Amino acid sequence: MTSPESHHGQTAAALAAQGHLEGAVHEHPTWSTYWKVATILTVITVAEVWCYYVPSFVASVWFVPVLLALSALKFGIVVLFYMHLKYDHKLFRALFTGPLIVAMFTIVALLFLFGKVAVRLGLLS
Amino acid sequence: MATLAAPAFAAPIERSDGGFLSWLGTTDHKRIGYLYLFTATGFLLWGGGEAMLMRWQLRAPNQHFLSAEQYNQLFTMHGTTMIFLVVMPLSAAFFNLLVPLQIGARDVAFPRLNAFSYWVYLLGGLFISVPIIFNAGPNGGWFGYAPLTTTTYSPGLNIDFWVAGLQILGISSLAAGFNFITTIINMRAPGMNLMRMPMFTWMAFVVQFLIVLAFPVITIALVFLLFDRFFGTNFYEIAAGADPLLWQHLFWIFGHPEVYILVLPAFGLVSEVLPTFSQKPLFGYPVMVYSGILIGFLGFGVWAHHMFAVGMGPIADTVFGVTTMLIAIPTGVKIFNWIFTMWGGSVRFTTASMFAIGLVAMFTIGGISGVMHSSPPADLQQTDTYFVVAHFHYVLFGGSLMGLFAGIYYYYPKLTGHLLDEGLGKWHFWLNLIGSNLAFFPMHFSGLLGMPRRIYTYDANQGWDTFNLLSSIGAFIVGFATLILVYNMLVNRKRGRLAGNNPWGAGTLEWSIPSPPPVYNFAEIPRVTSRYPVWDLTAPELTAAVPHTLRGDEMVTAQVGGVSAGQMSVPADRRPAAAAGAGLHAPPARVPSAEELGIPIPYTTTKPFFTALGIIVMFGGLLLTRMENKIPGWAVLALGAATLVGGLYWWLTSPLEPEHEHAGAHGAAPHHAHAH
Amino acid sequence: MDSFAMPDVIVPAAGVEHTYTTTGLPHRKIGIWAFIGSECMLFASLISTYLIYKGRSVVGPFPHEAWTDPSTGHHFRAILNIPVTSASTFVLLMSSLAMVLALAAVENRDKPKVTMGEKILGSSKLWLFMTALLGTTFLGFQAFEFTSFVHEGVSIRTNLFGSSFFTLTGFHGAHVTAGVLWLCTMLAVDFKRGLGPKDALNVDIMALYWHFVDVVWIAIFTLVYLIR
Amino acid sequence: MPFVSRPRRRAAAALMGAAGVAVALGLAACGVGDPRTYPNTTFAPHTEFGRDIDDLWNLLLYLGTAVFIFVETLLVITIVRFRHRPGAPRPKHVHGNTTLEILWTVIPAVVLTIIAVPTVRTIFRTQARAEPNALQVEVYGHQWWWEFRYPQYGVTTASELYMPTGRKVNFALRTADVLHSFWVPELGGKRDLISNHVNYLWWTPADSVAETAWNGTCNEYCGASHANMRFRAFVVSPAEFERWARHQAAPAFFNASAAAAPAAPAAPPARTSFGPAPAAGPALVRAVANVRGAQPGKGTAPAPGESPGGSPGGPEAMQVAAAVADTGAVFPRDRLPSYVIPAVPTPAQLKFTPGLVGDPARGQKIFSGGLCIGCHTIKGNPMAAGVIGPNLTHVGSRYTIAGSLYKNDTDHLRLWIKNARLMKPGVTMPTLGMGQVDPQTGATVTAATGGLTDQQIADIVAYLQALK
Repeated sequence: MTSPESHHGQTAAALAAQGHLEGAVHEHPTWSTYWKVATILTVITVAEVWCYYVPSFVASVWFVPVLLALSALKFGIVVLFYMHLKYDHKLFRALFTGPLIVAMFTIVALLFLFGKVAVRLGLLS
Repeated sequence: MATLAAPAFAAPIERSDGGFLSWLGTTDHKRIGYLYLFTATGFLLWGGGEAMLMRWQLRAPNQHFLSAEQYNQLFTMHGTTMIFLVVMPLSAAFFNLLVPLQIGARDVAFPRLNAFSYWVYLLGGLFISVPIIFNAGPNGGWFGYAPLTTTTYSPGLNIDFWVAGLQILGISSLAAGFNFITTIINMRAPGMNLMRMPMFTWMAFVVQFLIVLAFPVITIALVFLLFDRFFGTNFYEIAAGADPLLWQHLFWIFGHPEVYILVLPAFGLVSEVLPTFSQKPLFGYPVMVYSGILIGFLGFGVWAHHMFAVGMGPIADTVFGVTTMLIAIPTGVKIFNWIFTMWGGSVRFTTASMFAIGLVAMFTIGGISGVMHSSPPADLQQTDTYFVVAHFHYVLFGGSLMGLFAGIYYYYPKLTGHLLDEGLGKWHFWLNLIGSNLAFFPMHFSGLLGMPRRIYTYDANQGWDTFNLLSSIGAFIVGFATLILVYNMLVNRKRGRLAGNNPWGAGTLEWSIPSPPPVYNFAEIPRVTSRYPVWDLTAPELTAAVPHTLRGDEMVTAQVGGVSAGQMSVPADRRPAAAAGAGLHAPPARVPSAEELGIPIPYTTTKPFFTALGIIVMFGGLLLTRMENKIPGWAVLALGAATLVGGLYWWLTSPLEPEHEHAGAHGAAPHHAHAH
Repeated sequence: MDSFAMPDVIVPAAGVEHTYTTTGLPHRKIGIWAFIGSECMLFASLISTYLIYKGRSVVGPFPHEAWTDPSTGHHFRAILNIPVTSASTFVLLMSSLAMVLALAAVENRDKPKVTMGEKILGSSKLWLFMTALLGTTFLGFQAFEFTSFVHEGVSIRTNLFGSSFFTLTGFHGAHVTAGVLWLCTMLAVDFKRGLGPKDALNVDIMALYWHFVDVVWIAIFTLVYLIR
Repeated sequence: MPFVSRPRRRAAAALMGAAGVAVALGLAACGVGDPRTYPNTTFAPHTEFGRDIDDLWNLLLYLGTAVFIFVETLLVITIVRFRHRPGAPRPKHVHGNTTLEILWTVIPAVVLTIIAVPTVRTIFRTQARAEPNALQVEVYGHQWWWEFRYPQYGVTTASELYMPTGRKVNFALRTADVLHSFWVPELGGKRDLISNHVNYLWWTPADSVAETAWNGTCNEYCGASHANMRFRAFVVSPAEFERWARHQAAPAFFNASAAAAPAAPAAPPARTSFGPAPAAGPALVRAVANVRGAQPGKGTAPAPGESPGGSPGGPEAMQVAAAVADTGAVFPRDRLPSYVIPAVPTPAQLKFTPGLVGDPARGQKIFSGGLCIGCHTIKGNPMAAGVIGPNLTHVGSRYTIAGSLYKNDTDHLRLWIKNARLMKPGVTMPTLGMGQVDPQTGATVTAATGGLTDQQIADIVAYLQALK
């Protein structure tokens, strides 16, 4: 049998020939990226809590959308940088975003269904 | 050309080696598939027996063969058993047996996790099934609607067994789901592109995603119910302002994908059987793939069609009605593609193909009645009547089970090396077809003529007597037919005619290796050139139009670990048409062992079994805490937790298989899945 | 090539051995991502339930509003403690930072480290420890929160808010606890034999789990605590 | 050649089988709209709601049958025509046909659109708000019986629903315990009763159906006796309905002036209100008991027609009540369809002493002094104000008891009181017959637990039957 090295090499070659390694580029973010991300996350968190303590903002129509957007931003940053989805194989992106979409859809649908019940009863009674 | 997987007509490996402990500790996907198959068949008899008792009660009005309580436990357990302990595990049997063989792998990605799934299933199945013997069986329906299932209305242990049992079974399905997702993504042989995967593997792939996305939802719904029952939370407590629709929505967010979890594997099996017995590739393969994915995806957007009568309002009714109708389109596409697979073919009527054709015919009826209650106003006259019972029995019996029966007749020789008896098989098929139609077709009428579901008795003079009598007669015919199947399976397990590698002249990868396959499946990982690689070899002139890379574009290395793996031989009578249905008695030839070939095989280990046992003991302890004296309960719970943690620790810290002969490769390739 | 006209078996793939994987990716990393996808649905169900039951409790206390019990006259203030939770949120975010640094340190163990900064950043033991410590701190905050809530009159049995709140945050807390135990095991291995690039996969999988638990908290913090 | 004939025989058998199914289907289909044979049929709707659904159903049935015949025929043709013939060449490998595949995607889509459009229109039409002047009926589901309240008439009754023809009936559906589902197949689609929700459903019984009765059922599994949770729906002319309602609204007395009724309706409510009674519960029982304690002397039984107190109809209603006590302001017995008369047998082991004659006056005393009043209300008997069980005002005017499980006659009523739990599994109504074994608890009923002798039961039955 051939040596492990050449085996590995052959396998990789065979894979590359089929385009399997496409998207599997494994460039890692650097330490400084991690620190920058942490700073951004902290800033966003501070902004969120600050929003909470501004009564006029809490009362405005923007309160909920802004908070949702900020938390989605944080969510995305952690997933992309700390969980390396930005750099990792596209397969992982698919494995995560697919279920995430179904989950978000389910939450939204459920909230619609339960909110809707109250409205409908109001119409009918 | 020298390297061979194995000789064509190896003598079947008789599974006498190792005895009980080898089964308890097996991590071989084929053996686990075997265990799944026979356990699920046992539960099929159990759940079928429950149906027989119910049909005896309902054969005529105002019968008292069963009490209300007994009947309610029976219909609850009939549903629970058939869904969670029969159809899902029968599908799991085929996932286990077939997925690695069809994609050219030596096992699943996590063999021990696979064993764990099976043991959790077996023990959880016993946990949930046995109480009915003691008249303490679950009695809230398989759907378990709150608040009936809360302690206010169901104070006994009945519902506790159900809640805990379903949690346990969910663990089994989820573990298997992660396992097969990884297996199918990552263990396909070179050349096995996604669009070359056999349709069964494709449907299995879709189903695993449905499982891992749907089961967490029922897990949470059950956790709420468990907390309500054991810790006094308020999730379904009406006085606290709870909304019973929360349970219904969570349940059906799981429950509808579950329907596709039950039926897609059968679709996959039929998509294997029909091409083989038509001697023609599956018609419209890409469309079949996309329709399967679409069914799975849309399956998450239709759940509330189980709830058209709860008063969701016109907008929700409209949305869910329309999405439900949409799902009929990919389903219809599948039906037509199956028919056109046979069109222009050379259709041989073996038991397997007859069951597959039976699925096409019966599922069509279930699909049409499904469209009938996708229309919410029409559904208001149909829901919770026997019309719905008729509908889902056409889907789950005429669909899932007939597909799985087709799979059993088709793949039993691959699993055991022995063919099932075709004569008995045809008795089974015809009795099954006649019996199931006699049982389920009249239910359309009894339902639309006003008979509610889940009633243990009905009054005379309601116009339901004849239909119920017909249903009962049909049910007993089906029961008898099922006994024929089980007899056939048991008798021919070791004594049936020898199958040979490819008794049906099929085209997919699993038929290129001996039956039963050697423990390592493939002596060398094969290179796949098309959707029907075996047909590429046996009838290259016919497969020219199949999208595939040409054979011979690949360097062919010589020996397997320096061992001659056997001889190639293609007897003239091995051409599929001639071989059909004829058991081929082959001269015994030796299949080289894994050691000879230098293939590492996972150790036999009972750690997954004990880990699974720990989970069951934990839930048993939880139920014991309902006693006056809570100490024994908590003690048993702690014992179970200790077994679980200990089992897991030893499992995760012990190696899966002997170090590979190229141990050095591990360091170089850290991605090799070594643990599990 | 032998003498038979028609080959019997599929052509084996050249040079493909036992450790072959289709994508070149490790099994377990695919497995953990599938698991994380599944967990999305788990927490989606929990979060949906909390939001559906928000404002439906028939008795207080309530998360964001004060409440006076009409039968006893007892006054309850709004239950949620935003400053404390903001702090614990920050702690969990920082634990994610420590986690990525730990992974980087494991992956780069064999790289030469010269400066003090490089040595600190390259210490997997330090960052694993920090992650576990911050995780434990988060759990401490949660224990404080739970006990003070119970003290103030909300338990898991009190009302729909109590049931859904404690179950949601409790499930999250259980995930953090499992993560801390995992981290401690990994730390023990690090102390025993040192973690290097060949362990990077194991640490990576643990890190993915840990970050996922963090992003779930990001959602919970906004949806449960901040949005009134 | 035997090898050829086998598949052909099988194909022929398959065709014969399919034809047989089709014939059976056709024969059965001819009769399913006939309510005489199939009294709970959904194919002969009698309301606009039912007709809307039936129109949709016909569309679904015709399209569904067409698809069924098309697909199954295609399937049979395929397997017959392309069956394996020995010696035939291997078939050509065809992988697909884009045109065909588009075709069988588009055609079902068109068919579904044909279904979807009327579906959506029907959804919005049938779920529109009911007219404000509709007859309001509040439906309460209980384990395992139905309570119907008519707030516009001050009527509360159980198991028997009366509706006038030609007037829209708006049901407000609530449950007192677990989920139920309200269904009269002949009238329209069902609607679930959901805890902490109120659901609505409306329909208008057509003019053409005056004076008939149908069966109703519970369709959501609700526990042990789910199968026994039935009711009767009577459709009568508007005039008859008014008579019935006024009669039901009036207090109920038995026609026995000689009997010293201990509790005259001394303080009847000024307006017969059937407000949120379930919440009142035991407090109401106590209140009634106090009333009796405060007015011990007023024991004169009012003569028929003289009953004091008010009802929505005032004195006029009282006269009606008096009149109908004998004439029966209820659905005429001789016109009852056979299918609404329960044929449920009583448990064989449950026997009643033959030959006993009940005394309604004694029965009223036993009723008013026993366990009965803890659960049952009788307007006209201020002692009886329980709200757990069915309202028994005018129970004598009903045709069925126990969730329409049994006929409301002397024999069934006696056995019911003697051991209800043996007659209907799981019920709250306790086993009361002396010496009877309670099937739920296994305990034997004694005097200490409130057991009743057969004579006492006969008396109670006489009293209840007098409450026409």
